[in-house]
Amino acid sequence: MKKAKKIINNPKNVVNELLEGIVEASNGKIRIIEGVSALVKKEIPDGKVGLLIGGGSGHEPLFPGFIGVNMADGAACGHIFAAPAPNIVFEATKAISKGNGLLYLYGNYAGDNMNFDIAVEMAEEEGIAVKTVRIWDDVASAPIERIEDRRGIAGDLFVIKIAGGISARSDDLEEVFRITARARDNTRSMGVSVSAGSIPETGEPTFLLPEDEIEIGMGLHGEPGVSREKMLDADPLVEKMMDKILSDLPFKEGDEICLLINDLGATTMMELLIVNRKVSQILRDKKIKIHDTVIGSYCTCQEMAGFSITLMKLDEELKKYYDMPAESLGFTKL
Amino acid sequence: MKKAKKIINNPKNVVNELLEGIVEASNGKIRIIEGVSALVKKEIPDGKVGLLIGGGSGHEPLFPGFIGVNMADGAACGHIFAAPAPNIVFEATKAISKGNGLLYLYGNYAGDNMNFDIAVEMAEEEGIAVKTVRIWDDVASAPIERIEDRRGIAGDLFVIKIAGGISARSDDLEEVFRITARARDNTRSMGVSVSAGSIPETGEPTFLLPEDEIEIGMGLHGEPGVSREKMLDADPLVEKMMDKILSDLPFKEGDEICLLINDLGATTMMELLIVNRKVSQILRDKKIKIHDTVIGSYCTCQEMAGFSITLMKLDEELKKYYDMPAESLGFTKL
Amino acid sequence: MIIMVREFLNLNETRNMFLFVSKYIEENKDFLTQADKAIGDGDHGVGMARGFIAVREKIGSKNFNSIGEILSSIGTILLTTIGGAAGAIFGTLFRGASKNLREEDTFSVRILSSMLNDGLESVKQRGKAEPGNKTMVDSLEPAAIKSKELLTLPLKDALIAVSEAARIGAENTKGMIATIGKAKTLGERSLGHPDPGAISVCLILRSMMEYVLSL
Amino acid sequence: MIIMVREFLNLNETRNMFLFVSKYIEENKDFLTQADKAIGDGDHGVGMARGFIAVREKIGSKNFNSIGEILSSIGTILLTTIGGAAGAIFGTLFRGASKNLREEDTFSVRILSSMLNDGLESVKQRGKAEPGNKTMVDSLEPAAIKSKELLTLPLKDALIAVSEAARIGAENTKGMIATIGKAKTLGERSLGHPDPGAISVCLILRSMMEYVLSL
Ligand SMILES: Nc1ncnc2c1ncn2[C@@H]1O[C@H](COP(=O)(O)OP(=O)(O)O)[C@@H](O)[C@H]1O
Ligand SMILES: Nc1ncnc2c1ncn2[C@@H]1O[C@H](COP(=O)(O)OP(=O)(O)O)[C@@H](O)[C@H]1O
Ligand SMILES: [Mg+2]
Ligand SMILES: [Mg+2]
Ligand SMILES: [Mg+2]
Ligand SMILES: [Mg+2]
Repeated sequence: MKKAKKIINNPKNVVNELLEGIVEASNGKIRIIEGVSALVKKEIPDGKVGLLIGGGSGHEPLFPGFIGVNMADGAACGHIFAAPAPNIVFEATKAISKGNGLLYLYGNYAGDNMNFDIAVEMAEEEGIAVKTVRIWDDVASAPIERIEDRRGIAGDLFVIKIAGGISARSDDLEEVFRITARARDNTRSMGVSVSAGSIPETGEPTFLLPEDEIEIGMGLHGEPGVSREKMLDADPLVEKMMDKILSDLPFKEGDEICLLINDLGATTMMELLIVNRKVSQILRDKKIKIHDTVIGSYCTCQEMAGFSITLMKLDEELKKYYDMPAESLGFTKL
Repeated sequence: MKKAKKIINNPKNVVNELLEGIVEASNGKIRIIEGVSALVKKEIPDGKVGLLIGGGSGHEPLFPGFIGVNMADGAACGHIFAAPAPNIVFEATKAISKGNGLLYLYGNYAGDNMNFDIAVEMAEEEGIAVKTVRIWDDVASAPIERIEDRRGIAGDLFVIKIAGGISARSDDLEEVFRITARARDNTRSMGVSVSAGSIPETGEPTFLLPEDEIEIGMGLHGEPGVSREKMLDADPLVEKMMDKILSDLPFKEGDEICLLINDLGATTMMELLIVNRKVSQILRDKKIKIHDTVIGSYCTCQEMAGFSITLMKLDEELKKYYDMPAESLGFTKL
Repeated sequence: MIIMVREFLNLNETRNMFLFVSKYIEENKDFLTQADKAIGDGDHGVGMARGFIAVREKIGSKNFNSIGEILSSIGTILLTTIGGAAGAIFGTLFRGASKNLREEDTFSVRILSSMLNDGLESVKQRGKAEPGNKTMVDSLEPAAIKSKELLTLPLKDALIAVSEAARIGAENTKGMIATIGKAKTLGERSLGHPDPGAISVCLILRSMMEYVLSL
Repeated sequence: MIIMVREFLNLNETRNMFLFVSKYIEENKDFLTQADKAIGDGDHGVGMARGFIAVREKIGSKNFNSIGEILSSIGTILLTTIGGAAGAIFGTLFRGASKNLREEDTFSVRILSSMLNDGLESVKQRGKAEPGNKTMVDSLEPAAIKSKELLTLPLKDALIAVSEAARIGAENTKGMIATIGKAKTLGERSLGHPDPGAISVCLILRSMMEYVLSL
């Protein structure tokens, strides 16, 4: 088994070192919380509803790269592909809390759910109010009847963008929760992969895929997708994915959406653009209006090759918060 | 030899399809020039000094992804890793020309130099004034005495950013040329690679590197770097690269710079951040001030794994143009 | 050689038993990771080893006042160092196990049974998994149930029986389709592979048994 | 069998000769790409094949009025379809070669020599390469020089000698350190490998020779 060659120091230190790398890039705006792998903004206005995101590491720029202007206030980060332990979440919670409660926003995985829930219990013992939105945008991971069993993938970016916007504007935790939950409810994604990533501590590919096969319905980790098929050309592959995504919400003629074509790690921008060409053609044919298109590496799975397509349906309110400027290491908008 | 699995349609159509993907993502702001692989902005004010960038394809988002607000007006794109033919450059030139001449800005390679030069001759025959700045930021590619033999790598981003700024502000081609050339003269980069990319038409890795070796001084194509060494940890590797970059300009105590950590294709953001941590520590030790840090995939070589470090030294004028907001598919700044 | 029949362990021996468990998990890191690669994200061994190495480092030479204190210390260390589903689940297992053992200063079959059953209850509360979901509960529950029948056996015999129950439980997960955790998206593709967390439960009980046998 | 000694080709034969060259380059696509992989970016064969396939498609059944027109058409097609260094260089080669041949309607040794020498001059002007830089000039220049000595030979013999001179020139690039083009950053690592563009020059001349021999 070919081991991945990575530009790192001790594999055990990757998370701390990457967080330090973000702090260095932040021009003094972000700090690390001593002793735990969490980053928070240095200046958070009193009374602001705190927006805490987080999850396993290895998906950068997701999550810690989305701290910034009109984005998240902090991120609790676990080891590679492992949800953050509750104490990490709790320390970040205390650092962000400005008297008006916090929204926890993260991907819907057993590990994240349990660890964040333990942190909620700890926060409540300290008198800090917490509401939670779990992101479950991956249409491939469970049928719509069991939407709460779906996992969170690249739709994270759009939901965080909306949550960052509303939490900068409203000091009402209920409202922040409500609008963020609606962004989540309006977001659908699906991913595919053509080759695996690896975790630094083992260096081994997290799965093996024959040379002529593609994994359909891939998530953000090494866990396999929902099916394997013979490798397809970009256009028929996109058609297949779009069928599943569009019929799920469903997205309909006249809808207005934001579109994300997300690289899962090692897929080239060239490929993403070829994918976007077809996605956009399909949307035009269906008379679905694209309000904004985002293309690049936002939610990754180490050096996994593959991509995902995300659509978020807008309404007037969501559009208002989406259109707010934002600035962070991983996502910036004029 | 393991062939790369890419999400494309016919390998011969990748360039046209990726350009269409950019047009689709531009929300009506960018068009393709019928019959040639060039993109231009739809609305360019009369009298604007045109900024035309370009080069081989396969480096996305470089070049066509840097067309936008306070960025380039158009991009002439060649086949994968091949400079654009002169007629492509010429057609883009005519589309952009608004009466005040054009600046051609591209990486310093034999192929680009010759093809753009032929286009200059064609433009001049049509009465369009053209000035050229060739970017040669790669310190590894030739000694400083032969700086004009150096190739252009990820420093392209910063030079394009400055040129986009000044060309939006000044209608004097000479001034646009002068300031862009200064940005170029103040920019230094160096890259390394741990595994090769491939061009879609062959699917084969453009070079073979033993499992335990790293190519030092890597450019943006398959052409090898300047030396091969045993694989290093991130920190000593960064020290080595920074030694070479810092001593070249040289960058000195009190200087203020912009910093780019660029992924060459398949390197994870995790690794880039670990690299940034060390780069920033070294700069702090040398008392060189970081004005802004950019980290991500900007100038790539298909799915090559590796990264480059770029420093651009600022002065008051360069800083003014760097700090202008900018928006494009590949680079956005508040 | 006459094998001494131990009815209980004192506090230091109990601590040492868990230090032995820690080494055992650490040695099986790759094995657990491979199991997680088959149906999960390939990090279970990495996480479990990280947690149990931290246990060894932090309680290696510490003195405790009760069995409950040992278990809750281990639980907190696992909870704060493993992360992921395993951190919450195995942390909760040990913390839950400690619940009724704050006054106990010897480890016996009765304690073993209390620990397994209270731990099981906490795990189910936290993770909402039931037997058949293909999780560590499928290994833990049969062990916990079995332990209630063994209260009159010598400690080593009880541990042999309990760890055999856990092993069979883990073995049975091969025939289950995962409906909880990272394996659940696989559907039928998870068939034929055992659940990594269930294997960890086996390893913990098996190494406890080996420790007691070695006394 | 008696081999006819051809002193010249008419316009259609000249066009067909270059169609034969095109097929020859196309067939050697992988070979040229491998050569470029060794010291360049691995696309030389892809580009040359793209250009010469376009030549075949565009002039396959076209009638021309002069040798110069054939050459300049080919040059423009190469210039606009290959891209990269090769597009500029081989496009310039054919366009330059056409310069003094606008009035000629037969292809002879004199024309061959005019074409090679004018083409060489244009290439040098465009690319500033001199012999020894490890480029196609190292193959083209010896061929061009040689051609001047052969004006009295039959066309086939002249093409044999000229393509041999180009072959030796290309062979000699193995011993050179590249100082121009994508290979120049390699320094000494470029030693031992021939220049891909120089090989292309050989292939063009060799296939011209084969075509004439086949008549
Ligand atoms: N809700 C749950 N209840 C009980 N055990 C669970 C639950 N979710 C996951 N597990 C256990 O956790 C194991 C996976 O642990 P690990 O791989 O370390 O975490 P992650 O799934 O976060 O990568 C599974 O094999 C399963 O036994
Ligand atoms: N300045 C130059 N003068 C003459 N030939 C050149 C020059 N630069 C490059 N070449 C030729 O071009 C060849 C490379 O062509 P190709 O690989 O197609 O283009 P690129 O270098 O742009 O990838 C080299 O082998 C060399 O013979
Ligand atoms: Mg995990
Ligand atoms: Mg090339
Ligand atoms: Mg796991
Ligand atoms: Mg080449």
